[in-house]
Amino acid sequence: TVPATAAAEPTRTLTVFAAASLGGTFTALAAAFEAAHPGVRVSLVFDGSSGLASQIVEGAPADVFAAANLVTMQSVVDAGLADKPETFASNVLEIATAPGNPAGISSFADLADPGLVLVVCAPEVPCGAATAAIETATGVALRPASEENSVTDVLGKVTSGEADAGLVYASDVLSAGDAVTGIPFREAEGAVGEYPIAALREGPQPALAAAFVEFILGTEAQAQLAAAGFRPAP
Amino acid sequence: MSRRDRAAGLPGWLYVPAVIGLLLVTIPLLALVLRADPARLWSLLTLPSSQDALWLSLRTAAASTVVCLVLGVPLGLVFARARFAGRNVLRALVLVPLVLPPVVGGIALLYTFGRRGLLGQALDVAGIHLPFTTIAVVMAQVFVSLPFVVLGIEGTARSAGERFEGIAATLGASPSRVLLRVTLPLIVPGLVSGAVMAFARSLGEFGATLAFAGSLQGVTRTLPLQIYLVRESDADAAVALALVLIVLAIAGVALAYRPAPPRRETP
Amino acid sequence: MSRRDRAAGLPGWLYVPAVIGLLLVTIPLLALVLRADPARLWSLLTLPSSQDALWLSLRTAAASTVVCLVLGVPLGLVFARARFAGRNVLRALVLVPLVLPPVVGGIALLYTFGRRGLLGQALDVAGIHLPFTTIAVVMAQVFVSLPFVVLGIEGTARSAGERFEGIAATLGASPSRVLLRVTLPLIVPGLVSGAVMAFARSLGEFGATLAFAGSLQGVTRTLPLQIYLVRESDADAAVALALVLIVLAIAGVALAYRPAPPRRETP
Amino acid sequence: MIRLRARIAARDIDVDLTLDEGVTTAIAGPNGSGKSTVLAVLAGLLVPDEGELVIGDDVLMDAGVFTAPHRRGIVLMSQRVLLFPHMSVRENVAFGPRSQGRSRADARAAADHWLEEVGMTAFATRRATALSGGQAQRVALARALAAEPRILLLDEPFAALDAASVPPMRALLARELADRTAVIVSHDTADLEALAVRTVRLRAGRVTADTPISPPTQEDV
Amino acid sequence: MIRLRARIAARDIDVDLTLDEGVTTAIAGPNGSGKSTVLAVLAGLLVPDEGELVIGDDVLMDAGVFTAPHRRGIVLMSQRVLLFPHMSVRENVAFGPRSQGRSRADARAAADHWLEEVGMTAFATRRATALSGGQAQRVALARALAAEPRILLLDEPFAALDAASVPPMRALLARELADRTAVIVSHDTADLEALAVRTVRLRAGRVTADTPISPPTQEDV
Ligand SMILES: Nc1ncnc2c1ncn2[C@@H]1O[C@H](COP(=O)(O)OP(=O)(O)OP(=O)(O)O)[C@@H](O)[C@H]1O
Ligand SMILES: Nc1ncnc2c1ncn2[C@@H]1O[C@H](COP(=O)(O)OP(=O)(O)OP(=O)(O)O)[C@@H](O)[C@H]1O
Ligand SMILES: [Mg+2]
Ligand SMILES: [Mg+2]
Repeated sequence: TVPATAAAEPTRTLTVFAAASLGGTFTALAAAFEAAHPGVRVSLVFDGSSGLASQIVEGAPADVFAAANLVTMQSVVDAGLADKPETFASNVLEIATAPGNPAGISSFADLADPGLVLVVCAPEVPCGAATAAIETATGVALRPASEENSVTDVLGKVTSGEADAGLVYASDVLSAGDAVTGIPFREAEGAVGEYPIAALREGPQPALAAAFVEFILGTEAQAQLAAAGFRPAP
Repeated sequence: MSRRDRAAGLPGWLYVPAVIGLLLVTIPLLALVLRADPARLWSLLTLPSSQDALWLSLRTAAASTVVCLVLGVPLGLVFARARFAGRNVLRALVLVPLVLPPVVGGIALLYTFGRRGLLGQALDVAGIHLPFTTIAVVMAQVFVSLPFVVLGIEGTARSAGERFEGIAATLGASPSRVLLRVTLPLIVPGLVSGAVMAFARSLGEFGATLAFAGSLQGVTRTLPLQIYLVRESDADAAVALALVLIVLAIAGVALAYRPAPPRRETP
Repeated sequence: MSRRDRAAGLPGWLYVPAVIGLLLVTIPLLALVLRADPARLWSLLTLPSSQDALWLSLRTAAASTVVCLVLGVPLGLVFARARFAGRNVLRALVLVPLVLPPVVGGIALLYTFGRRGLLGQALDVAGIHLPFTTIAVVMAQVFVSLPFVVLGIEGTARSAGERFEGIAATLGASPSRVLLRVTLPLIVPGLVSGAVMAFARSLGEFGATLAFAGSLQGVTRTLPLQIYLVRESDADAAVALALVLIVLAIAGVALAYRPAPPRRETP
Repeated sequence: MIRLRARIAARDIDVDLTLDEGVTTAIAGPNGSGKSTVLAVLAGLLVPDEGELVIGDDVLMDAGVFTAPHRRGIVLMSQRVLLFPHMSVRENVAFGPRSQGRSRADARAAADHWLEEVGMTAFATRRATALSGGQAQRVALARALAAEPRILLLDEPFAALDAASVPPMRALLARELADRTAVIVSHDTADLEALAVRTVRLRAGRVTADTPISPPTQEDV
Repeated sequence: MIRLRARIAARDIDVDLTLDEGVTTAIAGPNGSGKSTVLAVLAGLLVPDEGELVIGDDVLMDAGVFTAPHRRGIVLMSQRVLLFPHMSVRENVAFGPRSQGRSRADARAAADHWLEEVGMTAFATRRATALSGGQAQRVALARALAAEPRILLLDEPFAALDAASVPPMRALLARELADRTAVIVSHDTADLEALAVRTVRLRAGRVTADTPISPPTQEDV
């Protein structure tokens, strides 16, 4: 049964491509956006930033792209499909351990303990690039058991008890809930990750896309991002 | 009848590797089941997103199984029967999707049917946009599943041999009739196992779908994509959803795949 | 000899779906090749990370093919020959890895052999740690590839029949001898195609490896994992690396998989 | 007149023979002399390295021509019985008529007629794999006759029959082969005398003799 | 003495017969009377619904006992020739001796001996699938004899042989079957007279007669 209002105001669908690590937060934000815009349905697609970028370049019908790093966003800009991306959030690394931190880790240097099973992100992905930057800055050489392709894979190893510690973003620690304990560390400030967002040129709903970008940059969304462990744009 | 079994005569030691193989597959499944929370399973199943994904998965996997049979059976038969130069290379090409990481397969499809793709540009002009549609899901599944059908059919057709086909031809049967009434019935075991493999592989397909079809609820987000998505935020929920897939697969395969009992001929 | 081909007698219309099937697989491969930059390919190949990944992939895929044959051939024969209750359900269980999204398969392995897993706790006490080792890579590959071997062997063994085995037994051959000298030689086509499928699937395995074994250069990062990783920063490089995998697979399959010509018997 | 010339190096066979139309010719010779090979070439199931086959004015095979088996109107009852294992006995026999476009009911009636002729009516619904050696051979004979071929090739059609069954089957064939072009291979000279007007003798893949036999009469049987 | 009792409902077979040790017994009867079935039960390739098989004091089969075929010392030369298609002719014949633990050289010598006896020496290295019907049957006979069984079962061993070859093969068998326990099925009464001392007659799966034949002499052949 179709509500009477639907006839007057046909449903419009806004398609948002967002980095996988934004999953939980953007799902909540999309609901808020839908509430503020009757007749709009936000369809979310989450994947690694680079996968989404290549789909956009190959013609995916996306309206908005929110990436987990600036380089990937630049590839979409270079393809002429977006201009003026805006950074809407940033993120710093934290150490994730089993609940209660049984290994008693308190600093970045502790991660170099050879008896510790450590997993990190590979340098090719944003969290791994940050890890590598901190290693260089501090001179601490980590010996990880695995360099994972994504934050999810790092968290998977920690929550299953396979690894004693992992390096992920603060927002990831928060979204993992009770499954891990997060340990912030001072050196993380040296490698802040930035999240850009842009409305896409060839998207089917340009006006709505612009509205969504504006919404994400607005105070309500920023508050929710902060609650999810993200920091404001630097 | 146990006496007959002893007459069938597999050596006893053969059961040692057989049971190890069985355990290697079944114990991890057991471990999954033990970790899953039945209460969550139910609440997950009642979510519209799960139901959309499940329904989409069943529809697309069924469609791609049909397409795989329609295209793969002829191709397997051609490889088995026709003699032509370059056959080994062509066969190797057909097997490539097996070896390709599925996401690369998806990229290849995007490079072919995407807006800037090899055929996509022409299709675009004709107003046909395949990527990010349900059809793209089926295409991705067919791409990764077709080799199983081709290989299975070729093998069965070879071992069935051509003797009966020759006799049928002398009785006046045209090639089409020989195919439909003799060849296909004789390779039914290969058809069934090919269909089962294609259906199972399609049901589990993830990487190529994500890359080529994207992940839109109700349109292209099949159950494996849903599992992947859920896993980002909640690994336990992902496992519970995967169990749905497993139960589905076991039920389907146990029902569909009942090979005929062996013919008992007097020697 | 073209005359003989006409005698082999496939109906002409059969080539239509066969060619469509062939194109569906080969055009995307062509699209990949066209996008790749040969110069980059060479420079990528000379990177130590690529070479490590390539070499690790070849070693682990070869090892898992052997394991798949050692475990899968007996299991397939048991399914084909032995009659016991619950066979259909067991067979369906063995097929589950086909349908499982590989990453869930990896999680299942972690739940089994991980430090806190079903068997892993006992293994841990014995000082055996499987995750993050090359052995874990092989286990993940075996888990996803075994079903192909089992299904292929069962099908071929069924269609080969038991007549020759009975005759061999009356000549005094023990079950082991019948197996080695009669059954196995008669199912060579199934063995070869099972091995090819297992090798190809192992070479392309990604999700289960990542979830169970992790990703460390030279130890657990196989070529597909390397491709994924490279893709995060450079999609073109990933395609170029995938081409290496394709060339490897085509070469391997074209060389290994040369089915025997059909026997030409006078009817 | 039918002229066959065929050379197959792999089998050391090089034959050149003629068959008369409208009568039955016997092919005789020791084991391995090439009898089954000649029949397979006639039926189009084996392509010689080089050769020709001409029936009347009709060139079925030569350097550039090859008529497919199903267009020849030549039916082979082969030495190995080869009933279709996935069909019932009746479906096996009805296969020829069905293939020639006859209706389902028609083909079934034909099958039942020929099963009756060979005494296998009681087995019509049996799976073709669940027969004794002699029963299977009768069904194969019925299947070949039901196809009503222009030329009928019979390779040892009685080899598996019990002694008491041979005379009635021979009588059946004598009746059916009258006025038909046929070739029969048999090791039993009684068969040849009862059924054929001429014998072509093979040895080691070569024709060694071509001798007339007195025409069969009903009394011989 | 050998006692066989077997009931197979699906084939409407219910036989109860005895065979003497050290001599050859013939089993005769029309097509479909159960001859091949009886041999398959003796060899252990077919398990009856109910029955027993006792050789001397040795119970090979009854309600709770089943001796596997390879432990019976009973070799079946079946009606369908069934040479191992993946082996050469020589390997086929050597298979029995090798299975009984004889050395490779020994088995090869035995194979060559028996191939010589059946006149197939020239074909030793040929693939077993590339033989004519009669050639294949000779090889099957050689394979059965080379296994030197305690009991030899022969199902229509001469069905595919040319007329000239039957007498020498019959003579070979007469020599080899002397003092051996054997069962022969044949539609040719000349075979039975030459080789067997007794005939068990079957009809519709039941034993109808059990009659002695005058013992074979060399002159008969
Ligand atoms: N597939 C094959 N490859 C090579 N040679 C073969 C093949 N089949 C048969 N031959 C040989 O060709 C010759 C002719 O065989 P064919 O079957 O025509 O003999 P035949 O006259 O029918 O004998 P039989 O009376 O034993 O049936 C034989 O010497 C045989 O060994
Ligand atoms: N697989 C089967 N299933 C059911 N019945 C069968 C099967 N095989 C044979 N029979 C039947 O069992 C009976 C005995 O067959 P068997 O092969 O023993 O006969 P036979 O005496 O050897 O005949 P022949 O002289 O024709 O070889 C026949 O009536 C036959 O139809
Ligand atoms: Mg012949
Ligand atoms: Mg018989």
